[in-house]
Amino acid sequence: MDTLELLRINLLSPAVLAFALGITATLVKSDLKIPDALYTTLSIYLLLAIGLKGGAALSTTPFTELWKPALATLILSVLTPLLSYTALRRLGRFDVVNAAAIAAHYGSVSAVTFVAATAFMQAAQQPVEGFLPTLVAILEVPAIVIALLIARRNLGEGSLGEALREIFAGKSILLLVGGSLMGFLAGPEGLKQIAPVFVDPFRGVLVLFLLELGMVAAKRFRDLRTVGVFLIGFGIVMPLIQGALGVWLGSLAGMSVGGAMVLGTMAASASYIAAPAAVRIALPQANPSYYLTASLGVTFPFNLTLGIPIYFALSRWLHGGS
Amino acid sequence: MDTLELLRINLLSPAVLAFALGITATLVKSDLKIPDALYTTLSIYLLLAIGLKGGAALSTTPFTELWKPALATLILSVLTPLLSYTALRRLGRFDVVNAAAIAAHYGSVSAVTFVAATAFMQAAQQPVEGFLPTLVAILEVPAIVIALLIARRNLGEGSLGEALREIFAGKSILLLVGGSLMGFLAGPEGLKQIAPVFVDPFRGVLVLFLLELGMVAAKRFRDLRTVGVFLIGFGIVMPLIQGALGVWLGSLAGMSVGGAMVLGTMAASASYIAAPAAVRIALPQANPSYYLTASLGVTFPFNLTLGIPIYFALSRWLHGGS
Amino acid sequence: MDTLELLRINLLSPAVLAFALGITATLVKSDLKIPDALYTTLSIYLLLAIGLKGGAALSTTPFTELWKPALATLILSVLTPLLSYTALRRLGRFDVVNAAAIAAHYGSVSAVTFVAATAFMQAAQQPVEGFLPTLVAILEVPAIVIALLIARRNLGEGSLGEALREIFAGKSILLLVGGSLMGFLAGPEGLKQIAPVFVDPFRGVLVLFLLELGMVAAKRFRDLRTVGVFLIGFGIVMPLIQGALGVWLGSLAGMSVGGAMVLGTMAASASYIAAPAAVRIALPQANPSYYLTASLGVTFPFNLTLGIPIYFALSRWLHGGS
Amino acid sequence: MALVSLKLVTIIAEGFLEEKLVREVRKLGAKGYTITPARGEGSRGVRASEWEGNNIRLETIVSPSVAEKILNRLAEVYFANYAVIAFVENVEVVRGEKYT
Amino acid sequence: MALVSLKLVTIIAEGFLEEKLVREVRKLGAKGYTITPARGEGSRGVRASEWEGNNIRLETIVSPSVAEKILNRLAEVYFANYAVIAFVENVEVVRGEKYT
Amino acid sequence: MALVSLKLVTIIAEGFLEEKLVREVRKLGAKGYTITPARGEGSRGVRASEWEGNNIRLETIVSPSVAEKILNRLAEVYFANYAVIAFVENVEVVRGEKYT
Ligand SMILES: Nc1ncnc2c1ncn2[C@@H]1O[C@H](COP(=O)(O)O)[C@@H](O)[C@H]1O
Ligand SMILES: Nc1ncnc2c1ncn2[C@@H]1O[C@H](COP(=O)(O)O)[C@@H](O)[C@H]1O
Ligand SMILES: Nc1ncnc2c1ncn2[C@@H]1O[C@H](COP(=O)(O)O)[C@@H](O)[C@H]1O
Ligand code: NA
Ligand code: NA
Ligand code: NA
Repeated sequence: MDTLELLRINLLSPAVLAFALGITATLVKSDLKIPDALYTTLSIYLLLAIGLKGGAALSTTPFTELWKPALATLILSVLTPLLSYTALRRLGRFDVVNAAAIAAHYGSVSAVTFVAATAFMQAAQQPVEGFLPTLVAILEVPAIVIALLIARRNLGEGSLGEALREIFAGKSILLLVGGSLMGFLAGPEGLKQIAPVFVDPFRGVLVLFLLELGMVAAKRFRDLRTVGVFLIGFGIVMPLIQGALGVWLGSLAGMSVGGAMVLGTMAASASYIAAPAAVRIALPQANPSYYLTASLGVTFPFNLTLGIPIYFALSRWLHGGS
Repeated sequence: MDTLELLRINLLSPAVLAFALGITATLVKSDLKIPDALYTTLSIYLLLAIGLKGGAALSTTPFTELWKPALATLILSVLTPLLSYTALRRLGRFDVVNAAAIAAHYGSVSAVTFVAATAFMQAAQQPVEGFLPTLVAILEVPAIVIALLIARRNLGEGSLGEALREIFAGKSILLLVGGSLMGFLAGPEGLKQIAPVFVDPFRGVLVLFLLELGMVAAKRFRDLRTVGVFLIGFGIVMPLIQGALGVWLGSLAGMSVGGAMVLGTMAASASYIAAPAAVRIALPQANPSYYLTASLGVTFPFNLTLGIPIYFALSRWLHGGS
Repeated sequence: MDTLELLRINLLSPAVLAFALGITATLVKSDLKIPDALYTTLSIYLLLAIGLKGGAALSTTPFTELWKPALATLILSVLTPLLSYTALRRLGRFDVVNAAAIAAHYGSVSAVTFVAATAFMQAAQQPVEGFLPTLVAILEVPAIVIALLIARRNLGEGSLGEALREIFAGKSILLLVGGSLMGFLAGPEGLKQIAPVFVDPFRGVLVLFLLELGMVAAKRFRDLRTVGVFLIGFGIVMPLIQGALGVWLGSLAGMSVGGAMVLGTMAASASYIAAPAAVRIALPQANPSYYLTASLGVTFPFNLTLGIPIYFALSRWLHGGS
Repeated sequence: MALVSLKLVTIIAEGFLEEKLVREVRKLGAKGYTITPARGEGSRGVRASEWEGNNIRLETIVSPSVAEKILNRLAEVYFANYAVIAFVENVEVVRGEKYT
Repeated sequence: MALVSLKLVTIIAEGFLEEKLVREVRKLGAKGYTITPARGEGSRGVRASEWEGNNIRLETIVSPSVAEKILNRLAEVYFANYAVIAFVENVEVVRGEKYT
Repeated sequence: MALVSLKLVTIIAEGFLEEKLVREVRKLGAKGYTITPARGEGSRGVRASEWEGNNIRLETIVSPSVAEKILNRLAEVYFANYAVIAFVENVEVVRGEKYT
């Protein structure tokens, strides 16, 4: 399968098509509305399911297999927010607060992009490490903390304590970490009992989620003009850089073609659940138009459509594949 | 299986029983309430799932097999609203606006009746053409447009443009057509990935939907006295005429026993999602009591319980069966 | 498997872990919120699914097998509210209204506890009678009626009529009894059609439900101080007594190890859907802090974690097992 | 535009009272009502309503005399045993006859 | 704290009018609006809105002249064919300039 | 029926402020509050709240002095960085002592 074929497979996957349908719905001003309760339910479901699967896999993974990928992930979680922050300050001339706010998003992970990447790997029949969901939890938190620390160092005070509490008690981390613990304790045996809800329908649920995300992303498109050309470019180039970094570190850590690809996608993705919540508390002065438009209106669609096959091609190339 | 046996199978199907339970809940004034968000979610699900399945089937159907049934459907979509309009004006003495409003509903299709018909075919182990859901989309739109055109021709002006935009961008058509496109592009391979959500639970979800529809239909019963005897009779006789027409045209077009039966049911059914929305925009003067009570309070229960086995018996008879 | 091992299996089941996660979420003041619509949907689903399964099983159960367990259940439904009422009045010194209100809850059944017990039996690979869900419906109603009758006899008047209507038309009984009828009429054949919704995902859905119940129970913890030590003790001791009674009567009625255990758990559990609704109508003067805190904050967590393995051990012992 | 002065009565109550309250205000002369979902806290502690859905916020535009009757009825029957509050405001409407 | 007196216009209408009404009030000079979901009954019987979601309750704080324009517009275009009511109250706000 | 005049303070704010605002009004003397879900637009553009649920509409019936304190506190701490508006109305209630 060459890269073009991969691109075709990805663009014609139900998930990406649902995203396109969501965008269309907003552009033609359809009265289609995903109920808030459904959106919240889907978020809870996805985060819990990711956690459960990761935890169950973890319970059968020897530590010797895990520590290198975990370390690579930790390194990514430190490097990527610093990289973003520097680029935004130096090249983009953003002020401290907004640069830190955006960096928190790009350092962290988008759970849906992660899921889309693993669904793509399944469709391309490429096996991946079972413990990958655990890495999501490792990558999500530190990046946000680091970005907030930067802002705080530069600004003087700020309620960092509350922000940290908010991040850890925030539903996103709570479900991810809680789900992982549940999966770890219940083990593969326990997971099997609830597989008809938390495993089998996973990719189908993703379709509903992306329908909604398409609608939301399309609303962001209107703000593209406001945020300026630099941020749009940033939203495309930075994922490529961080994605390459992720794939490379993953490969160094001995991960498989598929695993390194997913780690790269995680690094490339920008959070839009945990990070906005934390930033809103710790840096209320930051302008949400910047960080939401960049992460949702630019980076998310880019990763979903082009990024995912690119990171895969890269991983195959780094692993000496075709 | 004779007609009585078919009737029994249909009346004791989980879907029809759920409808009866919903009616009961309203009659005994239960505090049971289906949350709005659930109702909306179920609608989105059903429309999208119908589209996806139809589209995936379409992608493997040669055009030579498709064009005759599609033409039969188009003919139905022109004939049935004219038939209804004429009957309502001549025999029912309705004014132009209300006659056109009701005709729009009876020309169009009820997605749930369609689903109930296919579920019944599954239970009766009667195979049907895979592309049937595509015909729903073909049948749904033109009938509404024609009915609105009639009203407009008779009334002078009216915001037909906006009404048309509303119909096409309306969630009902958007999900049906969008889902069909998604299914067509993703193909059977793509559908298989999301089958645990969009294929396997289909009939179970129908049960929840019919529980709610039973409650809504029972509320309509109170208005039966207001709408008059003519409209009640119309709500039973017109489906029989349109259903027979549908079965006959389907058989002429070379469709199977099951396929002609489902096409007949579609023709016999009256819309209550797309049509009310369009009529409310284009003909706000029309009285919703008439069109909602007839389609939901009379025709829907009739088709669900008696109509479906009747159309099947008719189709078997036309195909020379027992 | 000894009792400790059973305890371990139960505490590490996905359901109990989800309950713990819900408690944690409330204790760390997470912003996690289960949408009301989801909670209502899950309730409707669980009650309907319990009914459907029970009804389908009933349709193939000879009456000779059923009547003894049904009689045992009826006896329980009379004994347990009287027992609770007497203990609350004599030992707890509660007034008539509050004693009757609490007794209504402890006489009735908690559907979720019932489901957790059957899930545990599945995990412990212990077969149970298929008609058990039918017994839930038998046990739920009379206890509430009896408790309300006691209050009424002692108080003089009171709108008992309305309360009775409320109980029978209340969504809880309506779905349970309606679902049973549906299952009975549709039979195992009909149930199979909707199994991907109403059978397979059952245990997975329970996880979502318990996540929410954990959050609610934890909120009740705050009121533990208000309700006093007696009620807390009552919330632990009374389930043990009623549970033992249930297991014993079930065994006498010839039920299997698993069946007697589940009947015991039903007897031990305290309602928090049907009973609160009925009590709020018939005894509005009763203080909800008492009955909700006891049933949700004490008895439910106790049964879920310790009670279930205890009743199982008891049942095995009574059946002469290890 | 001739505006008419009327009373807007707002009742906040536990959800399971919905049907009862609607019947009451209708019987006392209200020609219509609007309900929005709500949640809240007051002087009462836990309520059963947590289990039967949350609070509701019922609004009805009525004549001053009907407003008084509604408040009286609430005070008589509901304030003691249920979680209910009510307040009255002056509002101006078009088509005053629609409400009386 | 300097409080400024303004008008609060509340419109209750069938849900499918949401986009239209928002456009109208914006065009007539409202600087913002708030919508809450609602349900209700009035003098009209069944409405299509049962099928397109329920009612909405739209509030907007505006100057007295804008309030009058909104009521006029509603009376002209909407009252006849749609299930809509509207009422006006006096409210006091901080930062009066935000609304005019 | 003896009616008492009090102030109804309505705050419309992005949803994630809910806990904070409830704590504030309680601390400043409110004896209860009611929240309804809401959505809306004002002078601010995008808000994080789109991702954390929508707006809320918080109502509390208080004495005039508490109403003033609440508005002051909002002006001091919230108006600058958050999407929040507030307004005050006169309402009449039964059982005036419940609110003060
Ligand atoms: N001071 C207040 N301001 C606004 N709403 C209140 C107030 N007090 C009570 N409520 C509402 O009325 C409901 C019942 O109040 P209570 O009977 O005091 O528990 C509460 O759940 C709140 O929604
Ligand atoms: N007197 C009233 N008080 C409060 N709300 C009303 C009143 N009359 C009508 N409404 C609301 O306005 C909507 C439309 O009213 P109508 O056009 O009379 O059917 C109803 O669905 C109610 O939500
Ligand atoms: N003039 C207004 N009338 C009613 N609600 C408003 C108005 N302006 C703002 N709002 C509400 O207050 C929220 C915050 O306003 P803002 O800070 O201006 O974005 C908006 O989302 C609206 O829900
Ligand atoms: Na990232
Ligand atoms: Na039709
Ligand atoms: Na019990």
